[in-house]
Amino acid sequence: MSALFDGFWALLGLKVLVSLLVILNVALVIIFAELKISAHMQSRVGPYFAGGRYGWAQPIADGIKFIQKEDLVPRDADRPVFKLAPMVVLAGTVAVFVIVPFSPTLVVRNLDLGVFYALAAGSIATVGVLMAGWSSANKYSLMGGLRAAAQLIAYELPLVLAVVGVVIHAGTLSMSGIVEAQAEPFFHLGETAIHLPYLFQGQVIGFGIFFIAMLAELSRTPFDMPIAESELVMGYLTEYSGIRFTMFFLGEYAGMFAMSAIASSLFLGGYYFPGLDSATFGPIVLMAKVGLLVFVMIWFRWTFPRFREDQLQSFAWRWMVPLSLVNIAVTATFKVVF
Amino acid sequence: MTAVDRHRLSMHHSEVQVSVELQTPDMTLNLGPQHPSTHGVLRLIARVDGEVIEEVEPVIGYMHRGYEKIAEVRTYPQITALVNRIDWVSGFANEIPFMVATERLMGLDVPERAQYIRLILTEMARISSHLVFLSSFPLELGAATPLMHALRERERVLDLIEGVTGGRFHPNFNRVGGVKPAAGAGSTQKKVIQDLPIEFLEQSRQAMQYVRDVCDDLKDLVVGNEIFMERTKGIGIIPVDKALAFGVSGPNLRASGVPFDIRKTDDYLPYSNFEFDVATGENGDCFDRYTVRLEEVIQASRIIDQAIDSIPSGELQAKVPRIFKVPQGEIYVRAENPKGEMGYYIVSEGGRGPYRLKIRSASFSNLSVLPWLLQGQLVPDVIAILGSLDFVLGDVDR
Amino acid sequence: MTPRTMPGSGLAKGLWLTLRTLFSKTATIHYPLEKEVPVARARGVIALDADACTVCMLCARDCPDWCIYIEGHKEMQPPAKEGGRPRSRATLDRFDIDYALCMYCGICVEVCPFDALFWSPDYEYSETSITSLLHDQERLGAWLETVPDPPALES
Amino acid sequence: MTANPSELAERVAGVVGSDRFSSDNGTAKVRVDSDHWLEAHQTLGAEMPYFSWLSAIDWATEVAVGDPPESEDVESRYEILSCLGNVETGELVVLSTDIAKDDPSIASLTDVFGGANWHEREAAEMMGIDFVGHPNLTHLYLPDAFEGHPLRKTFPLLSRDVKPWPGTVDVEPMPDEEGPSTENPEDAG
Repeated sequence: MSALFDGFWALLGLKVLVSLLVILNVALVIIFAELKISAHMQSRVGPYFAGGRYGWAQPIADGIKFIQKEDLVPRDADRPVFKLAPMVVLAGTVAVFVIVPFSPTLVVRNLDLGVFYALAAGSIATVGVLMAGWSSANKYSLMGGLRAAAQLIAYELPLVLAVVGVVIHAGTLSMSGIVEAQAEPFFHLGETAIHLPYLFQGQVIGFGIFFIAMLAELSRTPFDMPIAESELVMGYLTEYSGIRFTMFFLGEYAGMFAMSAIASSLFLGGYYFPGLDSATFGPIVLMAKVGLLVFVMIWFRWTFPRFREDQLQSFAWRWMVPLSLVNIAVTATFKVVF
Repeated sequence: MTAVDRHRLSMHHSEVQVSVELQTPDMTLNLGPQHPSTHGVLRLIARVDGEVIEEVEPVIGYMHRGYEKIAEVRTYPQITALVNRIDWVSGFANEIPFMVATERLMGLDVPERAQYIRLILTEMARISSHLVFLSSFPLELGAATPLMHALRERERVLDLIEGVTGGRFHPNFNRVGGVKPAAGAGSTQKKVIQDLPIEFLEQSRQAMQYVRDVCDDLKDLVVGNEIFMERTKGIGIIPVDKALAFGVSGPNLRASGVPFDIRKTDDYLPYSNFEFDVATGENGDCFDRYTVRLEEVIQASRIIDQAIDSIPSGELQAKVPRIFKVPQGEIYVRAENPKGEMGYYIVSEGGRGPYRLKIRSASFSNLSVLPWLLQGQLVPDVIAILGSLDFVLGDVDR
Repeated sequence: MTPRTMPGSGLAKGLWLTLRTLFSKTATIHYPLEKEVPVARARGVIALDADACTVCMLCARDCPDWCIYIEGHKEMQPPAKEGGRPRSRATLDRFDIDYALCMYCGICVEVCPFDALFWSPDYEYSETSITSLLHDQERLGAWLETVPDPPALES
Repeated sequence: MTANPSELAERVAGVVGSDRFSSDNGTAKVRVDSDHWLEAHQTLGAEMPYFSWLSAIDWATEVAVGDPPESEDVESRYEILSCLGNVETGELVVLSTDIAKDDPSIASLTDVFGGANWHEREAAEMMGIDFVGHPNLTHLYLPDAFEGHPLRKTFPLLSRDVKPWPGTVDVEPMPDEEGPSTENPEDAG
């Protein structure tokens, strides 16, 4: 036994278990936040009874309900693909967390190519969505899956290009490196060192593009066309039920967490906050920043209607891509000049 | 020219070649009868090329209740209870043309106070119906919040309607000759003349203010929203000549720029006593259909405010026997309902019930333009167009 | 046409509105805990005053849905005055309203010439079985105490 | 305000070339020959482009449901009605024609008014009228397999047959006074 615990595999197992628990619990919290915030934005109260007070146990109760439901697979579905799809989505989302630095030391794996890895792993989920849409043997699912694929292609590019500005600034592709670079004082105002995250170091446009592209990647309103319940019933999720639906559901919210964590690290200084010890308060600082971004995403969702698929495409190619290229050019120029 | 040809013509040359090379067999997409956006049980059989609609065939009748047949075995008072179930979102307004038609056949003079009460409640029904549209249309486009904001204020209006009539959706408050009379001939105090309850006028005034406030909110939340404009401007344009030939009426027609309002042209209720504007659009697209209804809510609240100020006192009922027969004759009376022109063609052969009752409902004609309108549109636009026509399946199928 | 505004200002207005609503009071009424009092005229359920009923069948006959079931028989009663003729009186055996069919139009209440039927605003009588929606004479009579007094009127 | 209905009826009758018009109860109604049905609409369409509705009446002396007509000399026929209007003046006129019961067919208006499509389909399935030239005269409301034409007066209303009218279960009349009627007013009229 002890040999096992000392081993590499045991440590890995422990890391995976803890990360999974943390990620899924945070996803539940985000689900609950969405329920409550959306309700109050509509003068409702939302969940109220589950768990005794404020309905805090609602996501858990929902989860238990979903698990009890029958796991239906359509007769004409491509069974292996259909069954695999939710796992791909969840796995792809969870995989992103490998490189998210919660504090200078609390990181699963500080990869040198962290940013590259994160963007690559983040798009695995979309493959899962396409799998779900294709395998369901349902026209609505198929259209939802195709929309998701088109959306991925359109928005992966500005997403990557927006990050390039930050990478140029930091001079590294490592996530921890980028956060550390933001912890360096930007300039000195007399005696005091002024720390600024990249958002305020001229990456406003970069952050804007990244955030919008992130919404599109996550299929959040105003870019939720792959689900678009008023058009495509439930899009690629139409045929899913029970535990597999839950996995998609958790995956969506874990994805929000993951992308927000990346955005926080890249643009908002990650675990670093001036005056707070990163080693101790790092995770809290990061979670606060993630919370802020998640709130904005929820806020957008419950305020805006959705775009049309072709409008989204033209928005991506006509505005986002050129803008992000301009952003790179400007950033690079400044980097060279100063 | 088929829809595909039209679509192709509108494309650039290089695009044409691509689409020819990628010619794929068309897919039949079944929207409904169980679909989140069909407002009940409308079914659209659409032949789609990708997301472009080539041809669409609406299938209705899932809610056909055969009111025209049932009306032949019902008495006039019983039909009153039926007709407010045709367009259940504005139940009260449905009763008016039927009542007016019956009264004209019988040659009755309705007391002025009853007419004012009818008018106030009709406009309240209009507000509640339009608020449902104003809130559910953004929902079709993916915005859920306007729904709750508008329904919150609609609840006040429904409470007022319920306070007077006893029913939120199905008031059944009009009687031939006026509004609900003293029930029965008994002497018990529990059944009294159903005049307006106390404080109704004051509460209405307050509710109208809330309604105008929520209209301002909707202007911020929906009309001014760039994404909403992007989704609705230039989408689903109904030109005037098509609208007329298909019998499109009400706000849908006015959105196309025709200032046709039966409240102004006919005299079924004393609308000529009040000042109000007929809201019209310019382009006849989904955006105009939204803003026209938004403006109509504000105008309706204006009418109600004026009616509250000037409501006369007096009788609520003309003298009508409990069991009555309607003289022989034929009549068509139409009214400006929230959805459009609602009319009843009554053929009376002197019985207690009509010999034939033709119900001209607005949604039926408004919806009949769909096969023409949806050709060449995208699937997401289909949803937007469907929503913007503001139909109720009960009003389509009757 | 609306005047040209700054791009994004429409989005910002909407965001501001939802944010404002987020921190304002909710409109929800917590139903089982607190109950909205229905208006006095609300057509919730029909109450029967069986003593006033003369089995005249007017309600059952005018009902558009034929959802009222009445049975009665004639009883001979002792004469009111000494030496008078014995009177016959109709007695109610059965008075059922099938709320699964009822469309709450209120015609029966209106046509009743002896004030035996009343509207009560009570609404909490949903059932898990459709047959339980058939309210018999006793159950209809029990609703009588929920009938409100006539409210004041605007004149 | 709407024009005087009698003047309107007279004017429209002049336009469509008919001398039978009425304006009872304020409803302007012009009768045309069934041969001129399409032509009348084409002519009037220029002046009254708003197509409100189209329907039919089954005039019959013997009816399966409801009350028979009071006047006994009713000629057995189908009457087709259509309602046209002008949205600028608010004028409204009902055109009507008769077709024989043994050959219930008439020209379709779908070429003149697109909106006639659904109205004619409705009249066709409900009354069994054949609209010649209609592109798609299939059932609109009813299932495809439905037989019969429900709005014909000969078509019984099943719900009234399967359940007895509650008024027939009645108390005996009071002695010395007339008890409540046991007669169904819907049968008797």
